[in-house]
Amino acid sequence: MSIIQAILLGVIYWISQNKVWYGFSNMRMPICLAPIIGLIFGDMETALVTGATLQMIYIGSIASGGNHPADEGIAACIAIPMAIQAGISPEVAVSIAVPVGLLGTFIDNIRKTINTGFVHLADKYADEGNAKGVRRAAFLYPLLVSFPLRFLPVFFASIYGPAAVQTFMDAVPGWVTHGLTIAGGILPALGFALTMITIGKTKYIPFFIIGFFIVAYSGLSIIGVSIFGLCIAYLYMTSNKAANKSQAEGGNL
Amino acid sequence: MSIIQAILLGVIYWISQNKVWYGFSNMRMPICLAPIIGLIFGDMETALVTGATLQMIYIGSIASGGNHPADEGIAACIAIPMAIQAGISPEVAVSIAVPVGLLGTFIDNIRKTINTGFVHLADKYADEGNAKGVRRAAFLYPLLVSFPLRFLPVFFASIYGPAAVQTFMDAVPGWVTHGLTIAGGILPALGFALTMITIGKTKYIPFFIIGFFIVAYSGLSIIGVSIFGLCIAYLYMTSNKAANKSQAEGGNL
Amino acid sequence: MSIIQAILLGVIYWISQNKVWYGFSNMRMPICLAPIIGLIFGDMETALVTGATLQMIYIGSIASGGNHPADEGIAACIAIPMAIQAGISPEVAVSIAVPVGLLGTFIDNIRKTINTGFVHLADKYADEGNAKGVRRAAFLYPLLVSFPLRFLPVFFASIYGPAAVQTFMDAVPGWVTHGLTIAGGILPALGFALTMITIGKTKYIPFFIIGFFIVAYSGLSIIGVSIFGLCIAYLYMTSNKAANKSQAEGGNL
Amino acid sequence: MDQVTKNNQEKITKRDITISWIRWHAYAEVSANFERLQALAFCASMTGILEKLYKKKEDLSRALKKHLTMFNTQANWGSVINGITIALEEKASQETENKEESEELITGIKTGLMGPIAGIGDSLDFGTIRPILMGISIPFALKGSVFAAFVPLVGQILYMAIVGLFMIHKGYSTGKESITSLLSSGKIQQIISGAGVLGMFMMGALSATFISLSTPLVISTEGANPIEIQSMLDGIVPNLLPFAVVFAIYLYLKKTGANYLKVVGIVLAVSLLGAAIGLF
Amino acid sequence: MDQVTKNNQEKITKRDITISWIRWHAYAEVSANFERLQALAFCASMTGILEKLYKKKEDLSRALKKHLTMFNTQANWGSVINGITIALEEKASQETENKEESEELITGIKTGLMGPIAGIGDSLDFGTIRPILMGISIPFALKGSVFAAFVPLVGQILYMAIVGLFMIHKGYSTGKESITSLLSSGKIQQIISGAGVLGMFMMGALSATFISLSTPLVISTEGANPIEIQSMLDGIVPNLLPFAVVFAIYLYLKKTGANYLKVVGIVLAVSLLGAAIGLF
Amino acid sequence: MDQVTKNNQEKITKRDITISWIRWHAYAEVSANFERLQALAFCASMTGILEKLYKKKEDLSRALKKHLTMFNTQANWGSVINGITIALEEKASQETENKEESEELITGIKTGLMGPIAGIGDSLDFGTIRPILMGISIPFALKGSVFAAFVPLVGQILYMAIVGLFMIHKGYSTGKESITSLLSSGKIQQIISGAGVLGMFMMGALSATFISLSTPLVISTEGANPIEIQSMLDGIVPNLLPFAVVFAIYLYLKKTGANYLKVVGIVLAVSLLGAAIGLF
Ligand SMILES: OC[C@H]1O[C@H](O)[C@@H](O)[C@@H](O)[C@@H]1O
Ligand SMILES: OC[C@H]1O[C@H](O)[C@@H](O)[C@@H](O)[C@@H]1O
Ligand SMILES: OC[C@H]1O[C@H](O)[C@@H](O)[C@@H](O)[C@@H]1O
Repeated sequence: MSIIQAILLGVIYWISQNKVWYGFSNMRMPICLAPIIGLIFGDMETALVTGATLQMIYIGSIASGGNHPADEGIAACIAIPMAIQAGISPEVAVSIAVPVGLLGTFIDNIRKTINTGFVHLADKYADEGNAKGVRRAAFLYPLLVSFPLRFLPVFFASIYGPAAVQTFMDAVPGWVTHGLTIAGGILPALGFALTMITIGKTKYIPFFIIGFFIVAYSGLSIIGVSIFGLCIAYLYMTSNKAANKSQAEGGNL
Repeated sequence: MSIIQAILLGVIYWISQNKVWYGFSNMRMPICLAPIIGLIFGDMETALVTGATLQMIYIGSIASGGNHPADEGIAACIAIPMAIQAGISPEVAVSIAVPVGLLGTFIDNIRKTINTGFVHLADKYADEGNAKGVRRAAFLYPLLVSFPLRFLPVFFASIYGPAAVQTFMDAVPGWVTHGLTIAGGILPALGFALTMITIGKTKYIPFFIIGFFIVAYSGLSIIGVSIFGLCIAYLYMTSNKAANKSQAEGGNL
Repeated sequence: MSIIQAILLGVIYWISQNKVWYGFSNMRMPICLAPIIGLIFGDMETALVTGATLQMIYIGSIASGGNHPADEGIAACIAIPMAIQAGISPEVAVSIAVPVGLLGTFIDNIRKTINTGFVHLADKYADEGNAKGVRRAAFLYPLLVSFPLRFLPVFFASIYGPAAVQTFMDAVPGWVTHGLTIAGGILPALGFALTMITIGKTKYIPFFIIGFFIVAYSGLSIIGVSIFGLCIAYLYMTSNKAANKSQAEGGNL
Repeated sequence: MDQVTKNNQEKITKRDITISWIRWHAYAEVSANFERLQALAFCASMTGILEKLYKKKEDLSRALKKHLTMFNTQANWGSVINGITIALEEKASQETENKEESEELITGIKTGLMGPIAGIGDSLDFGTIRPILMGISIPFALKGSVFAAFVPLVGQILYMAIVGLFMIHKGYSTGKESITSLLSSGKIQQIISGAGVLGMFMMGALSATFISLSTPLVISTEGANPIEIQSMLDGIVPNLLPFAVVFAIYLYLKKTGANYLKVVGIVLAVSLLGAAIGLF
Repeated sequence: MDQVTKNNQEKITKRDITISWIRWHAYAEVSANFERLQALAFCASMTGILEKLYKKKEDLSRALKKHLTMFNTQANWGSVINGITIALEEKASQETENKEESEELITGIKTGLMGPIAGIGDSLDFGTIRPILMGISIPFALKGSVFAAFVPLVGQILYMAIVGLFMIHKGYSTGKESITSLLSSGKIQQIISGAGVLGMFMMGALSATFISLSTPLVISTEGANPIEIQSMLDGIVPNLLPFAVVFAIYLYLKKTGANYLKVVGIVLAVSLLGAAIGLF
Repeated sequence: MDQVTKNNQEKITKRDITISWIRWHAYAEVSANFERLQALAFCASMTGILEKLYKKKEDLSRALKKHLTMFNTQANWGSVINGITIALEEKASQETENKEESEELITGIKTGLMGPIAGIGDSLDFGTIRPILMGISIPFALKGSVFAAFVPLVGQILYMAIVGLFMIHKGYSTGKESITSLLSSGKIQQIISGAGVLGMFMMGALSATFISLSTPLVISTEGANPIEIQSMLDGIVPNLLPFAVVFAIYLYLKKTGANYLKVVGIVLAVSLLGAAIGLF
């Protein structure tokens, strides 16, 4: 793999995983990175097959509350070039890359820890009434700081090739990757819990429970269950309107 | 087939499809026409088997808002005599008659268009305070006008026999019968939509959606779903009573 | 079987079925009686196997409103010793004992009829302000009176052995045992109906119907359905709070 | 003079109400039309009553015209509306003031009840009882039992006579005795709302059961597996097309003000066109 | 003189409450009877408390009689009712006026809570926990584990001691500290209503789970396929017979005023008869 | 002097709002952090607006600080919050009294909406639309269609631009025209409550769908059949572990005040430990 290809790959990963633009939220997905990587390495077919295969694993990946169960982006940036260059079959490439994706969540956690510093910086700028400073703290600095975090792992993995990745992954004990898989299954809970906290009303928790167990018992899809959710919320709203109103009227006396 | 039989058949169809008495709503159903036609043609067994076979197709037929997805009556008046007289097997007779039933809905639409005239006539009678006139416009005239509409097709089909029906149906292109089947599947929607309109309250639409998707997802029967519907409606009513009452009390101040 | 064993068995049955302590409610269950009877008769293994086999029949036994669909205790006190002593296989012992369990409900009904007398006695004591008397009427007398009722059948069944039980059961016509099985299936209804009566509010009956048919249609377990029940009750409570409150406020003016 | 009017007026008897029901059951479907559906039938079924109540031509004329506005319900259970209306008319005819108000009230209750009762009645009589009855009688009829073949018809005639007569008399007595208290307590409003919720709910259930529409469309790009549009739609939400259809018609009717015939035409045209080009 | 009464009165201690609970748990089922179910047990469990609170014979007598009215609940969770009642009695005994009012209040709360708690407690302890516990221990017992066979009994004794003691003390402290505020805010009413809804709902769920009744009847006309009544009923609505039975009994009890023994008799008679003639 | 301030102030244009949206969409995830999540992004996206509205340094500083409090939502649908906030800030900046009150109002609406919209937006965009889109494009991509592979990305960019721009402008116009009437009628409160109910419900649905945890534990006593803990748990209630996990985290966050990073650490530690000892 040429250095230029490795650099391009690192940059692509940096852009996609940082969601430089909210509409890019899908860019880190293997199926979206696949055609780009296919272009860089000149083998579209292998890229697409590997990307699509990898994508299936992440099709239900959801990152509420800024919380990634796994880093699909790094998995894609490892697996696809590997399949193209080392002639490894897509399935094997995927099986190597998925654990890397689990490790990848650490990068995001480091990033969000560092970013905490920029909030405090912004506090200072705000104190000074320095709007430009606030903007720099919100965009430029985080992007720059995250560059080495995002760029280097992919860059080096590309340079040293599948063998290095394989050696690295072999060094990781089995229980660690298994543990990370478990963590990947649990982490979405953190995002959902955070959203529950921000919704704020304890008295709505029965709705959470209803939503949860309707799905748990019936296996309804999210879209299916959301139809009923919409109706329930609407009815709750309108029935409470009546109550609220009369309360208001009653209270105003 | 004797002319008398053909006349009897036409009259029977005219009575049944005009619901001269609301309690006759089932009379147009093949299973109800079967024993009558069996009597006329003197072959009860074939009549019953053909009628019951045909009935299965229309067992879920519903005509809300005065809207027929198909004309089961004409289908029965074609298929049953055909099976008896031409010795065609019930299944074949049914397969010829069902498309005729689809065409039959046109007759009803013509009737309801013509009837519009009688409403305007009734407007005039009402102006004059002529109650008897109103009654005539409501019963006598529509029945008379519908006579040729209902009588003639069945009468002629009977006279000219299965071959004529077959020739007629062969002349109808396949996409037309297929299209009419589609229309037969859609038309009940018109009746339901009309009833929704007459119920009138937009804010009840969530209940429509809930009812729809409970059935769509669970496959519950109408009676099953109506148990839940009853309970929901009752609870809505009583909970709103409280709210209404307090609103009233609040408002009365 | 020694007389001492028979006496012990009779006493055990008396204690367990009288629920001398509410926490003993499970004691009458075959699986709980099994180790005790195993000790008395010195064959723990057979006792446990027979008890567990018999238990499976009563796993869903529920006695609301003081109403037993069957007497598991007497069934256990007949079947387990029979299996141990007569060398009858557990399955056969169970098949003999279950009808006895059905007959056993009569004992409980006699007991509760007799107990009615003690309530009237307590009325008298209460009139006199005699608290001790009330306590005696509530505990001592019912326990004593029930002793022969509970003790004797089991004692004699033990003394005269499997053959006697078999003879007795053979004398009971088939339609009687079948009828008692039917009654055992119906009797829980009485307990549930009584609880509905004590809940008292006719306007909650839709909730009964909802609970019933959710289970009837979905086959949800009691714990599963109770999750939804809890949420529904909570929402009903809180939504009615609003309404009640405003009603109160409205009404207080 | 008021006295005179009153004395002139005849009393409504049980027989009058039964006759009104007979007329209603005879006329209900016979004069069905695209413009005002059962309006003519309803009005005509009230004629006997109105002739008794309004002795002056102009009063009778006014009353008749009032009942010629759009009406549609399920005629069996709907008999209760006739009963209530008779009671209200009787009361209104005795009033000398607030005429307008009670006319509005009558129309309000009629239109408030007709929709919900249509929804409930159709579900019960045609969505539930009829299929059950036929499900039972078909196997017997197939075996040649004439008796079984007569059950659905004779059963319905009897059933509807019992229900209908009960409902119209019940409606009348309820209306007569307690309409004032019903109205002041808001109970009528509550009944209309409860029935409306149930009716709407049942319309949803009937729609999901009885409307059928699906597409045979398949997308096949070269090389790729062909994708069936219908199974894709089913993957999103079952019965999506029927749902879309009923809502489309509902919104159209709502917007254009119940241009019923036109919808029939459009449905036919779209169905035929769709069938011709292979869309359905 | 009021002063005297008050000074005479002893304080209710934690120990008194615990003793009351012990009595309640011992008596609850022992004196069960067809007339007033657990009334005697409830009254007897209150005796210690009432003796302390009412030093005059006539007061004590009046209090005892008050608690001999029909009572039935699930005794484990129902302990909370004992706790609340103790607190209310303590307060009532200190009052010199409005005696009647507070007596009514006590009876009101008792009868308001007993039903809902019976429903909830039965579902939880006997409908859920017991089958789960047994489901776990049966396979072990079949393999001969004595330990497993003891789990359901020992587990229940401990569980009910913990729950029961907690509930009675909790009931007392809630009653003592906040009953006044609870009552004025309508919260008690709200709790009773919420518990009632849940209890009713659970009764439905238990009924569908634990009542069993079906018919082997078959209609066979000559020639025709035999029709199984049960599968016809299932086609209409599942569990129709159990539903009918529980409602029939409910309505009967409601009408005749809980003539419990008679219902037992009728059920037996009908079952035996039904079995004899092949109806069930 | 008030006059001066007012005159000094520039008008908010459509362009300003669009720029604010561009910033919001660019910053939203870039500065995500464990302490205040999207607070910095929200504040920075408001800078252009605030600079226009607050000409005095101290006012600007105060406004900036106000928007640096904890914020998190789903950025796409969340654009509506930016729109509303802009409108409210515009109005607040013109006020000379009740400053505190309107600041509280702004924060109240922001925090009231952010949660519900996060729940709804995540469900819709990431729980529904994304899997559907990918489910469609994967089979084509497997067959080598470059076009299909680009659909999810390009589709999302366009979709989010349309939705986001619409929402921010809609939020602004709604806020500007009717915020006063909205507030006085309690409608905003009602919208927040309805959205909250839906959001909470969807969080439940997402939790049941996307959290996965099970245990391979097996209890095997000698002689007895081995008992799988997981199937025992499933027998009690499906998805019990995921349910427990999300509630444990929720309660922990609630108690410790959103110590987010710590939870990440605990989850990792517990997962690794559990994996090492064979618990999961
Ligand atoms: O959960 C709301 C929101 O939280 C974070 O900001 C991110 O994870 C977003 O992707 C998500 O939509
Ligand atoms: O939908 C209500 C009603 O509408 C029309 O009047 C007819 O189709 C009836 O059969 C139907 O019951
Ligand atoms: O139903 C409530 C209650 O009723 C009776 O008192 C007994 O059957 C108890 O076991 C039961 O819990």
